[in-house]
Amino acid sequence: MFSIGSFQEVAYIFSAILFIYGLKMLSREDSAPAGNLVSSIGMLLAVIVSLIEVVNPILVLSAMLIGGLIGSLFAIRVKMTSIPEMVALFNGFGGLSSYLLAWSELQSLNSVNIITLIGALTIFIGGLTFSGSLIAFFKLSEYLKSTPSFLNSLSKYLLVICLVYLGLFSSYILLQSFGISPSFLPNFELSFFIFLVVSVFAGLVFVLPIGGGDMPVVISLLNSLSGIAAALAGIVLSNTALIVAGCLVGASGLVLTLIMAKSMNRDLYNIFFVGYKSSSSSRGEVDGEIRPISSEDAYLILESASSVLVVPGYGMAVAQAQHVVKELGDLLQENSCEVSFGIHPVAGRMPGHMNVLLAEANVSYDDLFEPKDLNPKMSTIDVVLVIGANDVVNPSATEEPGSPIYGMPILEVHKSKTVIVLKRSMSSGFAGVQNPLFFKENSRMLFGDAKETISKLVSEFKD
Amino acid sequence: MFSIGSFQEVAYIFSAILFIYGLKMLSREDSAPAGNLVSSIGMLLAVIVSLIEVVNPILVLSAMLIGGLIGSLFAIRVKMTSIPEMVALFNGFGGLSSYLLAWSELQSLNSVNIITLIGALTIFIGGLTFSGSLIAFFKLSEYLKSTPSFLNSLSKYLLVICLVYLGLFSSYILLQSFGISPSFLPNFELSFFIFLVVSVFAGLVFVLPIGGGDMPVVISLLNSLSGIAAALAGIVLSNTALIVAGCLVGASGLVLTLIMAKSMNRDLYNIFFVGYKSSSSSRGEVDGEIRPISSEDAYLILESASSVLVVPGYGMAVAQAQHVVKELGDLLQENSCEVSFGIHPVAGRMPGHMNVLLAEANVSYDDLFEPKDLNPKMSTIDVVLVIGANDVVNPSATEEPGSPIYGMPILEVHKSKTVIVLKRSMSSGFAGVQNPLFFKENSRMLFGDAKETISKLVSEFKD
Amino acid sequence: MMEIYLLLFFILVLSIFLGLELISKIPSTLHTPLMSGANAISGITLVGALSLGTEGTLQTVLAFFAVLFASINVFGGYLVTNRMLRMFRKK
Amino acid sequence: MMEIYLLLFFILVLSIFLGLELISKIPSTLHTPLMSGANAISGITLVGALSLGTEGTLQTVLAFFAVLFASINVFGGYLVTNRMLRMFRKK
Amino acid sequence: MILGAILPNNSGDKRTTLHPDSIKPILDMGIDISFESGLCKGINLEDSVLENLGAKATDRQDCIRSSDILFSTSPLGAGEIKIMKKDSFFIGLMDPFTSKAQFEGFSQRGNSAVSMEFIPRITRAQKMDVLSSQSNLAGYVAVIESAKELNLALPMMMTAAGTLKPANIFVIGVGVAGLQAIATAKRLGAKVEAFDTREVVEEQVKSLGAKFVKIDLGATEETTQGYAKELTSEQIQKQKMLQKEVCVRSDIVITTAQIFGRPAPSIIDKETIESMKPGSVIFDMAVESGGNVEGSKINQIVNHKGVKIMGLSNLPSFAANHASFALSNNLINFVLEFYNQEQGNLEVNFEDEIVKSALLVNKGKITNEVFK
Amino acid sequence: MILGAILPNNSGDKRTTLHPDSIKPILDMGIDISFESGLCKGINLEDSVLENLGAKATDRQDCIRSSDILFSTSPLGAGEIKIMKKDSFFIGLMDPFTSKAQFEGFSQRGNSAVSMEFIPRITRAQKMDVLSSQSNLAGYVAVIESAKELNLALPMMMTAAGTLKPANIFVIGVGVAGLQAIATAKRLGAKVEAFDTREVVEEQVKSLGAKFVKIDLGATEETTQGYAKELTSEQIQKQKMLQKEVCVRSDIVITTAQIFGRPAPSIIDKETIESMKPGSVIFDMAVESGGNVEGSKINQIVNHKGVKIMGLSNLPSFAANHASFALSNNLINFVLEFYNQEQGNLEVNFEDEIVKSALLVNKGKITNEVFK
Ligand SMILES: NC(=O)c1ccc[n+]([C@@H]2O[C@H](COP(=O)([O-])OP(=O)(O)OC[C@H]3O[C@@H](n4cnc5c(N)ncnc54)[C@H](OP(=O)(O)O)[C@@H]3O)[C@@H](O)[C@H]2O)c1
Ligand SMILES: NC(=O)c1ccc[n+]([C@@H]2O[C@H](COP(=O)([O-])OP(=O)(O)OC[C@H]3O[C@@H](n4cnc5c(N)ncnc54)[C@H](OP(=O)(O)O)[C@@H]3O)[C@@H](O)[C@H]2O)c1
Ligand SMILES: NC(=O)c1ccc[n+]([C@@H]2O[C@H](COP(=O)([O-])OP(=O)(O)OC[C@H]3O[C@@H](n4cnc5c(N)ncnc54)[C@H](O)[C@@H]3O)[C@@H](O)[C@H]2O)c1
Ligand SMILES: NC(=O)c1ccc[n+]([C@@H]2O[C@H](COP(=O)([O-])OP(=O)(O)OC[C@H]3O[C@@H](n4cnc5c(N)ncnc54)[C@H](O)[C@@H]3O)[C@@H](O)[C@H]2O)c1
Repeated sequence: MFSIGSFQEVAYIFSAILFIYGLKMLSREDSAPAGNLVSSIGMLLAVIVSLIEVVNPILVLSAMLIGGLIGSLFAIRVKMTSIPEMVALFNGFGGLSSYLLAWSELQSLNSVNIITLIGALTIFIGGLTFSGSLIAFFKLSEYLKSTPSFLNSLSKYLLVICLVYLGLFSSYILLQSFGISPSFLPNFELSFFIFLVVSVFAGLVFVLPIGGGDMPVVISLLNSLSGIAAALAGIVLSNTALIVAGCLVGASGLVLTLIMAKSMNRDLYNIFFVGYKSSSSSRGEVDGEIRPISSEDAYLILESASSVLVVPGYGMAVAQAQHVVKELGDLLQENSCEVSFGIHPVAGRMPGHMNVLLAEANVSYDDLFEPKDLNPKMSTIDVVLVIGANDVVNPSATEEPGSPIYGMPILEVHKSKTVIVLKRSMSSGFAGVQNPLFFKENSRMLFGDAKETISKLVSEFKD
Repeated sequence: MFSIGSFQEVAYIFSAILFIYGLKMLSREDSAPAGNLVSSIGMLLAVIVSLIEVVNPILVLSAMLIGGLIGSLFAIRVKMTSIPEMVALFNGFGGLSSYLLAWSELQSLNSVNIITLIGALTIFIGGLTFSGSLIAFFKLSEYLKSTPSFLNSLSKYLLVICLVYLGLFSSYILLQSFGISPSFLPNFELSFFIFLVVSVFAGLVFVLPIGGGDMPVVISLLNSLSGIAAALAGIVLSNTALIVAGCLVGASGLVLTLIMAKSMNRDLYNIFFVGYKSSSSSRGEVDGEIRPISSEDAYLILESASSVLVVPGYGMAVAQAQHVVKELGDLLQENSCEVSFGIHPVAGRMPGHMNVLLAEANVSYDDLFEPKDLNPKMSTIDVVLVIGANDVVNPSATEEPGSPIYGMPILEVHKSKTVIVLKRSMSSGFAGVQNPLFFKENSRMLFGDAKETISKLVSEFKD
Repeated sequence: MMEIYLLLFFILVLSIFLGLELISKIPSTLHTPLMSGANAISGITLVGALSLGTEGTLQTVLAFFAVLFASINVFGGYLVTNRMLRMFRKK
Repeated sequence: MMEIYLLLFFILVLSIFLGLELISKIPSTLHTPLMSGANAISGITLVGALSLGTEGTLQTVLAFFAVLFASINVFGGYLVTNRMLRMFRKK
Repeated sequence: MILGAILPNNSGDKRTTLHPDSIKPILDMGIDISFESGLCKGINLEDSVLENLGAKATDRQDCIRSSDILFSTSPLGAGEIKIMKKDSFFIGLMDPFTSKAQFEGFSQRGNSAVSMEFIPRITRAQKMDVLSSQSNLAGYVAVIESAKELNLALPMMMTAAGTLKPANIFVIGVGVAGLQAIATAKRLGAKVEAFDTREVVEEQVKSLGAKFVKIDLGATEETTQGYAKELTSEQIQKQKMLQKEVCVRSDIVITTAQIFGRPAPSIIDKETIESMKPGSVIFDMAVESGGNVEGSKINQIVNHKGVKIMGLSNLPSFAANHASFALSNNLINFVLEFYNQEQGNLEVNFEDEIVKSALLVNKGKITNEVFK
Repeated sequence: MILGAILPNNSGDKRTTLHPDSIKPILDMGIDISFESGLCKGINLEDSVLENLGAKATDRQDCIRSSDILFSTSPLGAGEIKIMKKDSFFIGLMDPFTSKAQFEGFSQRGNSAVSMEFIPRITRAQKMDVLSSQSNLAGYVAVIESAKELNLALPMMMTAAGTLKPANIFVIGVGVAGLQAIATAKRLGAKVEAFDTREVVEEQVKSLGAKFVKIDLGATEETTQGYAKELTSEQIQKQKMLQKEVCVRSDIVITTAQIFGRPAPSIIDKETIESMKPGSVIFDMAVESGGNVEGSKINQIVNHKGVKIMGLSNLPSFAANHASFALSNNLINFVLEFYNQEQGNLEVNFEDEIVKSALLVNKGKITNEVFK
């Protein structure tokens, strides 16, 4: 009663379940190693049942053997520091495999129909993933350093051309499937061949202009794409294992990409379309624009910081946020991040105002530092968290001789890598002057009552 | 190229997406009303495309009209206080519908095969859901008050008999599908008829013995079952809409059931198998068993409490948990729960020990109460959170004349509805005596360092 | 034939996992509305009931009542959920 | 035929939703391992590649390399992920 | 049945044994109260306050003569014991180790005497534990008084005029008083370190957020009541040496080291004092039982090379109102525990651990071995 | 260039204008320091401490005679002004409203004088703001001193001997001193309420976790410097009345109400005092400028019907070490701000807001309208 096909199908269902569990486990620190194992068992199961009705066992097995050997060697030999580029490379091979698979399948199809279209999409995404990953690999391993900037702007146009060709070819297929033979492209064989080349070329021009610092996000995106390619290939082959596993990777990979981009305080648009601009050294232009940020994004920035300076001001006192500030500090510390507190002598409204509050919250005196200790090493600090302080971090005190606060020594937080400012609005502090810090390129405004905002951050940290 | 069938299929995919979003939105306070709307649009879509190829439109439409009218009238007329029983009733009708559907389908099947088996399962679950929900409805609306206890224990056996018949009938079908006609049951028609009755009877004996207080959990479980019945019916009819929607309800309903049971501090085993025993008035038998609890479960209990008393002791001081305790208190208060602190005169290791710590954490003096104020109203308090206190809540001080602490006035927390005790182990306090409180039926032990445990609770509260 | 059932079964499994992931934490105020809303969705049997054949009397009667009761579940379920949720909003 | 494709599409949609729900918060230390682990899973194309026909030379070559590269992805991916995770465990 | 209360014969003691806020339960029991006129003047209250509650003001002699139970914070003179009512109870602070004469008086008269210093440290007796309730306030007072004498503010303040460093406070001996001193100093923002010979104390010190100084003295002991046992002279020597470096970095040193029934150990010597910063303060809380600090004098602030050695006595009396409230609650709790309302007398049950320990003289018979 | 510092002529003031921890920047600038012998004895330090850093001890006359800049915490006598070096600067606390005679002296000699009381309250000048740095410590001292005098412990303690209620403290006037008083009292666990006529203060009070008492007095004003303006007599009357009920429930009342350059308003009268609980404490921080409390006397604790009215003066001197550190930082910051190292002199730039406000006498010319 059971055919080999249904037997395979049942096995695929099981391996899908294993993949689901595997991915879920991989996203928690304690279960991650086990998660990888579970997912690999899923893979083993799927592969074994597929081997049952292989057409050309020798060919296939030898290919698997060689591939397995190469992959394993790479994986075992690679230096720990080179792992990211290795992941990129593997990912590219995955994409290439989908590309070849769809190519082969289209080759053997005898009619042009909707499946042909899906196959074409597979080829495009697979090819793009392959070449894109290769570029990422070269960039990361520093074979490819900087791209000349004229190439960068050129790439943009080339990418558009690739996409236009994708559109043309797709409509060509659609029209053919309805029996119409359009003339805007040459005969099918030639158009298809061009398409094969264009697909690979697309990945090249897509990734080339992106700065090396953004590569991890790019790889994650390409990983998600390779999942989608697998899923589409699954449709072409009517293979549920491919569909489910591919979609899982595609969707969760997308989520991961967004999370990674946020934790680097970058948005995807920036990375892919103005990438080369902002990934070059960012000079402190004041451009009159503020950048609000959500507490989730702020969490992601803090979560991946390795040194955080907390600068409390009168706003912390008003919000009575000292206890949650202390808690946040503790959590950061547990996250193996170095936390210090920068106390400006006139922060608050009375001498020692911050000291009273932080002592109440049990912040150790040893963690409190004065501006003169902190300013020299400000540029080494990953993130400064300004909690309801304003005048005491106002760079015009040192930069604008006309300012009423000119001459006051300040905490020069604008010199750190990233500043997150917690306040309720854009209104000014005690001295009543606007604060250029808020407009610096490395500043983010986290609006809201300080206590509530920090409570949110704290809860993000605790899951 | 598109058949009506594929058109329906596409529509079903959309309505499945709407159900997914709807359910997701229903589980958050701000989006819940919109979520219900989204899910109802999904339903509308599914129903409309199904109406396209109805066999007997007049019959069907009139049935829908009547059903719709009755349902709407019930829904609009019902008093707010009677909503839970209304939900139970509707749920029962859903189960009944699956029951009838599968019956009809089995009636028209011309061979006995694996689908017949699934149909039979549908009937059993549908029937059980129907009659179970009816009982729940009657219990909640107080038509049915208490069941005589002999019936209660009888029900258990009857339920087993029902399940045995289910097993018999299933194997009967399986054997028949392989062409064997077993003789342990009468001919198919008769066995099937008995099965129809048994299915309904099963729900009756399943729900009858369960106490009224546990009804919400039961309804939630029956709701999950009705989803499963729909999904199984979907397999019988090869209808993806039923499969997906049914499974979503079945699975998420199960999760909800577990959450509800935990928030009532009951476990499912207790509800369904010893339900009648513990839902009768629970007298304070000491039975020498402690009941550990996880912080997630403790969160669920606290989340649905409307008055909480916090009793800190030396353990809070050792853990330096005062700040997180204060935070937890604030969160509970935001959750519209009344929070007070019970300070025993000798809690800690020096006079006023708790006062120092709580003042440091900014707990208002007005929230602190002495045993003499609290003891008289202890029985009205939903949850007492004992944080590292031991001797000062030890009932042997009032109950056991031989005890070394006999004669000390204590905080009589064991008289409250639920006590959650936070400590690291079962070891004793300063006085070195065992504490019978920990063994009371209304006590739960939440083991671990108090600060860590409360931090976990706090983060649960913040999502 | 077999294959279709297997695909349906695959769909069933995936939906179950999705259902399990979908809900993780619910404020206690939403327990009942969520239950009721989910209950309304389980009225999807209506869609199945609509497709029932009506050959014999028994079948006709069964189909009629299957549709009737499923309709009660669907209409009543959505409306009553809506009423409940409206009430919360006012608070 | 059509119907099977629709069911496959249904499966695709459900898997996407499941994938979106599956991961919500990841410690930054796990970003790379998770990416790499997911990447290994996407080597599932291997399963597809195994079923490719090998009629002409082109097809044979394509099939051979499809299997070869997918295998690199699968074996390399799982192993490298494992190495990374082992490293964390030591800390 | 009459309960009487008299003024202490030491005029420096402002405490009273009958605080108006605590006598209601006694009157509710049907016990009459008579008190020496001016009893509450130490806490700025007129006789009328007690009288309005139903107590009666008399003169001292009358009060002693008529009371069945007599409360006092100081031992009676021999002449006064003679005029006590027959079969009556003296209940209060007897200071039994130094005022031995009174025992003779009691045994001659055949009266009974309860020494509240001997209330055992069992859970049930905590509400009568005068030593605890008074040491507690003493710990608080010690910090306030030393903060006043120190020429620094205790908390850290980072200000425009420079960073004022927090004061370092070192508490030696962490009993009830030491703990409260730690708590109070922490509250004021000082950096607090503490040391005690009993090891259990480490956790308690940390539970108040202060730092415990580890000094290994080898085996040290504790009585069943939780009191420390005396150290050997080598141990004391070692302690002094290792303690010195902590003292040197401290602005205030508070010593509370006591051994029940024995003179306090001398643990801070001239050498240590002279190594401290000028302007520092040493507060010797054990000054009344011999002193922990070389050169400390009762009720004086000795300035030794710029270091102030404070030897104030009767510290609870500095917060006289609260101290009186706690004290009278303790005494009254004792009476309520053993008062038999039907028979109208105190029930002496020698089975009871509290009675066994605190009733030093029973109807003229000295029951405690130590004072026989 | 020589910077000199002399002892205050008020022997109660223990502060010094040259704290050893703050003079390094001055010496680094190449300025010589000469000081009156015994300058630091108030903070228990010998001359040698300063001398070891490179300063020179002289006698008072020499010091005045030789200094180009002279630091002092009290105005000079007429005879002393006469012997000042020509073109030299006096920098310090001039107490200009009460010691008017000195202006004549300066104008005759043609010297310059900077009154640190007149440092304007602008952001840049905060590091020189002596009034702030000293009021801050005064606020702390006021609480410690009143806590000492009160016969209660400030924090709440729930103990076996009964619950000791927390003390209620009411702070009137929430400037720098008032804020620090609130902070210190809160730290000690008291229940704190506060009132000020300036409305902006409400948020600041709450930012310390205390309660603000709302008393509606109609329109009240504030100068650009943040000082309060005087109230009308009806307003004062209203304030007294409404304040009374808060005083009645308070154990300690601390008043800091001051109006810059004017006598302090009298805001607590006999009636209010008499309605307070016996044993309560009123601490009048404005006693030096006329007093907020009826009957308060400088440097005395007046006992008015059981209520202690404390009128201590020169409070910062009670924490003399920290006060000196802050004070000398303030003065030195002033010098550093205006010292021209190349020319070796103080640069008087009348464009500068700080100079404009604080330099009361410029080369013999009185520049401030008020003192002409
Ligand atoms: N320390 C002293 O002795 C003393 C004495 C008097 C004056 N001052 C002056 O006070 C100032 C102190 O500087 P600072 O940086 O501490 O304070 P600040 O400049 O006054 O700024 C405080 C900031 O906190 C924000 N804030 C207020 N409430 C908040 C809440 N609940 N949650 C989040 N943010 C909140 C406000 O912005 P939003 O309104 O947008 O939230 C405001 O910009 C200096 O100018 C100093 O000269 C100091
Ligand atoms: N207040 C006073 O003046 C004074 C003075 C001296 C003695 N005493 C005596 O001290 C006792 C006070 O009673 P109490 O109920 O406050 O304390 P307790 O009876 O001593 O009990 C404290 C409990 O806290 C738990 N604990 C310790 N560290 C913890 C941590 N980090 N996290 C969670 N739990 C922790 C311990 O259990 P685990 O080890 O299992 O965690 C212990 O059972 C009374 O017997 C009293 O007579 C009081
Ligand atoms: N019922 C009760 O359970 C109860 C009541 C009150 C106190 N207690 C306990 O009794 C113990 C004693 O309290 P106390 O205040 O009466 O003690 P105490 O006044 O007798 O002595 C004060 C402290 O000095 C310490 N000490 C003695 N010699 C020392 C030395 N050479 N160096 C340093 N420290 C030295 C002692 O260990 C003690 O902690 C405490 O642990 C307290 O918690 C228990
Ligand atoms: N650079 C700066 O930015 C700076 C520096 C120091 C102080 N300040 C601000 O200046 C203000 C004044 O501080 P101060 O300490 O010098 O004040 P102060 O000593 O002159 O007066 C003390 C307080 O008494 C109040 N007061 C006056 N009359 C009163 C009455 N009838 N009832 C109640 N209160 C009355 C005043 O409003 C003031 O708050 C404060 O707001 C302070 O924050 C600003």
